[in-house]
Amino acid sequence: MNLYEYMGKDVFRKHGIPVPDGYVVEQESDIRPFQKPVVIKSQILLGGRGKSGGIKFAKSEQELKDGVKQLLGSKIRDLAVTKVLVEEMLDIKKEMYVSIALDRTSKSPILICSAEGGVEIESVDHDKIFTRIIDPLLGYSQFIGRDAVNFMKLDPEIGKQFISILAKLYEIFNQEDCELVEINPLMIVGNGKLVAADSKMVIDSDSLFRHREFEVIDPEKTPLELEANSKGYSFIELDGNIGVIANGAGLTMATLDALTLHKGKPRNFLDLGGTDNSETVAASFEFIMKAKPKSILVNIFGGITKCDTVANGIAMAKTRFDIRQPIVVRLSGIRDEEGRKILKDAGIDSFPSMMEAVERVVKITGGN
Amino acid sequence: MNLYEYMGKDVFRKHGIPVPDGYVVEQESDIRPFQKPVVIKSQILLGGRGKSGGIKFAKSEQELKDGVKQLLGSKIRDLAVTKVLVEEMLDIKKEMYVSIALDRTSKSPILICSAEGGVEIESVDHDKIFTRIIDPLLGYSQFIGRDAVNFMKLDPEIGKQFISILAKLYEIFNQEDCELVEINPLMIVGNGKLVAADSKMVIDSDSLFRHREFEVIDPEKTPLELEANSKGYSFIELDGNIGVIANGAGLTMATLDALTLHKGKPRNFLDLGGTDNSETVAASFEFIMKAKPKSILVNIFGGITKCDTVANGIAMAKTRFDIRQPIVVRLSGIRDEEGRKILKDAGIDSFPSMMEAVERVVKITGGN
Amino acid sequence: MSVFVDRNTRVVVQGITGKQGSFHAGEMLAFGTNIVAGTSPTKAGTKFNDKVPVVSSLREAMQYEPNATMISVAAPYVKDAAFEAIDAGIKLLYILTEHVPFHDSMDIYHNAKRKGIVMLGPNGPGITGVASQCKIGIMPGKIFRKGNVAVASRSGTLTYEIVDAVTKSGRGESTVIGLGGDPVVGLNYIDVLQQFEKDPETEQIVLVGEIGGSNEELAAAYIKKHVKKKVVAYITGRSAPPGKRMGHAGAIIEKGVGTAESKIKAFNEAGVKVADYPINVPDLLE
Amino acid sequence: MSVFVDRNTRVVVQGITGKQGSFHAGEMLAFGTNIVAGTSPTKAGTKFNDKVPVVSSLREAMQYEPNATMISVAAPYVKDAAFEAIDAGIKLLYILTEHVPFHDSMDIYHNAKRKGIVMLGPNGPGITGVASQCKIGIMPGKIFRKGNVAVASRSGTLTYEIVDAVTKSGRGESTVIGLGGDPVVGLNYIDVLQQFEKDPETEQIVLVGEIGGSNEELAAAYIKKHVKKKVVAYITGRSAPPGKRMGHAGAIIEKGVGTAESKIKAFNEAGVKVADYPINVPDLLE
Repeated sequence: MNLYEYMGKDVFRKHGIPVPDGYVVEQESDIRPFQKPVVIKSQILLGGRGKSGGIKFAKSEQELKDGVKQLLGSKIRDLAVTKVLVEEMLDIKKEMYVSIALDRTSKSPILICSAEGGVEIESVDHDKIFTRIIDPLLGYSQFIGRDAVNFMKLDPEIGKQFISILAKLYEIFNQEDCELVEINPLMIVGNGKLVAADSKMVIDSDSLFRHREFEVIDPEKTPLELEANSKGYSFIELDGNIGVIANGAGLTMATLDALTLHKGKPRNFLDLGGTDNSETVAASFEFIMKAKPKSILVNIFGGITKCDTVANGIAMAKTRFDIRQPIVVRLSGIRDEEGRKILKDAGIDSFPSMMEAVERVVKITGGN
Repeated sequence: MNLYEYMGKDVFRKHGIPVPDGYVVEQESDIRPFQKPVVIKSQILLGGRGKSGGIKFAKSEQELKDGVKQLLGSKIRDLAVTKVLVEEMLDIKKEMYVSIALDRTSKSPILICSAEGGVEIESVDHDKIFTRIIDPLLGYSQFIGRDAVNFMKLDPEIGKQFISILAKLYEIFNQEDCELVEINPLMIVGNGKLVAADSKMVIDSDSLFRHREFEVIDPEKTPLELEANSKGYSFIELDGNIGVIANGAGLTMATLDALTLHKGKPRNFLDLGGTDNSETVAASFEFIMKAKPKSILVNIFGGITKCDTVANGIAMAKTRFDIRQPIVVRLSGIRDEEGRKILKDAGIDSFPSMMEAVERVVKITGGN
Repeated sequence: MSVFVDRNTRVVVQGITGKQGSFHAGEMLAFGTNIVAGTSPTKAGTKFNDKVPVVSSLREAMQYEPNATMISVAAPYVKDAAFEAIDAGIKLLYILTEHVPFHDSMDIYHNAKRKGIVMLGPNGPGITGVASQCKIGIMPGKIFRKGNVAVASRSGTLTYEIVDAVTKSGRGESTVIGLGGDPVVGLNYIDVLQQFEKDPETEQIVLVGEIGGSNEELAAAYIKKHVKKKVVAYITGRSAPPGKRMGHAGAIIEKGVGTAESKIKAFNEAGVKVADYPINVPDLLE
Repeated sequence: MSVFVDRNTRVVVQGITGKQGSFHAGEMLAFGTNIVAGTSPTKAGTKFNDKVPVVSSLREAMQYEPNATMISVAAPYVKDAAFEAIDAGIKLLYILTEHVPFHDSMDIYHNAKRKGIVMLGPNGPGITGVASQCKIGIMPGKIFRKGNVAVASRSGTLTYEIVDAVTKSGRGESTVIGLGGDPVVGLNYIDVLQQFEKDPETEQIVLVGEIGGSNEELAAAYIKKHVKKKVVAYITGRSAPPGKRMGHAGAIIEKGVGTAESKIKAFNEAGVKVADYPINVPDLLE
């Protein structure tokens, strides 16, 4: 889950990483008296806010008020601006880059930094990027920082600050359950101090039970996705016309792939996960129905999720939501025969083979 | 280095382990108005304070004042009481024991606990003591606490508090660089809560550079020992008449052993450590001279400490402190020949063999 | 014998009386798995299925000499249970639970590794040693038949789908391993390819991959250099939009990394044929 | 060849330009040790003794392919330097520094162990492989002669004393190891006894112990069971008063544990003769 810039900076502040003086404005009355030139930054989860008009500068009280008024409530590339961050304007001497992320292959944190920042790290020359996998049982130790500083050829005073920031960044990565914590740009300002001019933090959403403070609404999700997620379904809207329910992320993806290869167009991704509860299955149709598909494909291979449980859930849903669209079901695995019998009794077609079911639903739906 | 009870309890409080309400009194004016029955505990580093009269109880303002007056400034088994801890009297239901210490063999922390506390753990039946080596890379994890609670057959509510205290105790052991952190007794009081009624903490003195708050004067040391230690010498007073200087703890101990086996009586242990500085050697004689020995044995096997450096130091000391007592020196190892030449020039006898030097100094000193 | 598990595998189930734990422990017993004990904080002293002793802690369970564990406790308690198993000297650690914070998985993985412990999962279907009749995990037992095809997969149900197709094609399986769908899991493809390559029971290998990360690409490079046995693959997520987590926390295309195209290309370059549909996997086998 | 070190041992000195580091690096070179590089935060780019390249970090030093390190930095920085060496893949770690907090030593030890790294020290004189002319540490080089006596000790100068006596008795040494005088050190007697027992160069073993802890007692029990070679010992601290730390942080008799009497008794029961004076050790040898 992505944190907004201002939230990331709150975390930085808590752990002692220097950030610019600033405050959040949600309504005009939050604006504080103008004292020095400021930058007004839309709080949206989008790279390149500046180019899209999401950042304003103000050198007077009036410009500050105007800037906030223009941004608050506006939409930037479809994202509504509900908060802006008003921050002191920095005297930029140099922009650098630093991040710690998960390296999946080594199953370890990886430090990435460069003396060139302020742009996407992907666009920086490879030979100007320092990367180092951190052994999690050793943790961050100063020698890593020294190696980075040597590589980046920072002068000693800047190097010292940089090493101190690295230790705090690693602490944040671990204590806040980050997938990514990034400072870009990490600025050297006029007085020779390092300041985190922006923040990007991605928190492991599975860790939220120990980070209640981070529960924010993900703006990258549609209202229907948010609603389905809040009920525990892994649900993604797509732009086709065949509603899809399956169990297991891999099988659900494979179902979308198979539909696509057969020229079918999936309306959504809905993974029932490891449920074995008929009510959970039945209730999932609420989101399918709200997505208004032309047909519905349910693809189940029974493991944790047993086929008869699913069959009962589908039958319940058909009645409860008065489903008129054709439902094609594929059941295989644990208790599949029992499941197919239940569906037959409820007047719903089912197949043991995924391919048959996919072919059938594409045929019923027709080209559009 | 041992911490006083009140200091240990401050640490407990900081880490969230419940301790009795209380305050430290260094002079009568520190006494706070009497509110409820209290116990007045002498702050000395000694087991069995109670039996030696170091603990008083007070049920009135007058008893409190009298108790403090009696204890402050008194001596308990030779230890001066300069501080007392005034604490609420606890309603004792049960006394337990818990500690975490270093286990040298596994080079790991070891948890020791027992449902029977309030006495020295050595006197508790072995089959009533739970011990568990904690893998430092795994750290403390709840399963250890559950195993301890099962062993001790604590009821669930007490067990929950106990597990929570264990986690904090482990945190203290690590964060405060403890050799030992012990709660004895860990009390169950009237309302069913656990309270650390006493504290024993031994801090690694090599870690004090990161724990400035703990620098206390070790009451187990003599004034001369403290003075020598403050100058960087490892120095221990003994009750003989031969002053001893050697390099390396092992060799110094072996020198004492050899003197003792030859019926000589060492006056002290003085290890020069890894110095290679003549001034350091010379200055060490200050403490030998203050100890007024009948003779002096210097036993050096040159490694880090080079023999010529020591010889120069001894020559300097002889002049500086106008040493009249016989000095017997043994030099062997790096630059021993150079060293012996320097001593010869200064009119001091030296030997290449430790045994000869020991025999000579015992002979010179004579029986006492 | 199968890889990682065999007839000497003695399993303890941490959380045997929970809903998931009890259902799958029952299925495992039915498959032939030797479950020697289970733990439960509340039901110690009872017998599971009138047969398996239930005790209150893993330490106590060690009297039954387990060498493998299935962890089926709620996500916040997985790390503690896994550390308990590592500390007790268990040699194979399978975490059934979903939604384990990956920082916890990272801690578990590195501590397991230093003790030489094999870690499977979290959030995968486990391992089935078909010939040795040892199933640890949640794969439906009836889809298997003894044979020479080894399968490793990041997905659960998709694995069953493909195993089912392999079995129905008249072939059978040696060992089937679910690596887990999380960004941090205990085993990578390369770890299991090493085992499959030297396993006398295995003659052909199926890898089931999905979008996200670059472990399939690394596996392809490894196959090119080190694997003589026939390998075929299936990759899911071809139709997935970038930046969306497709159910598995690990299944996400980020900054162009982790696409199905990249993985399919890497496999093809390593001489590994990639099936278009799960059901076509058997067609690529010998 | 000696144990733990041999002619293929390539040493880096972390802190080669410090007072201790430079003196002992010079002595090591004179003994024949192959020092391939040194590190110094301030003098990178220079040559030590006109010969050994000095670089700013261990990572840089890895280009010279060291497999052992001597750490000679101030106590508060030892953990960082040791972690640097562990991370870089060094195989033998010797910590010369005194007064390292034992919690740091504990962290270093367990991380070294999981990587299969041998740790020596802190606060010991190091190791001298006499035949292989590889000395890592601070033992005075001229006391050694090639021979069949292996020595392991918790003390520094006392070791030299005894080695000197062994040499002067007409015998010689195979490998001499200083374990270190701290409560937590990398190697115990048992670790080195294992090596000595299988070392073809070693025929007799001297153990030098002192008060504190129970490692001598454990060594005695191990010798009884596993060591066929002749072992003799010397124990210091017989005259030490209880409760006092005799110079070494580890040398303290606490609650009756760690006395010289207990150690001497354990050795005698294991058939290990204990010398009364350091100089008598050779009399006990064959």
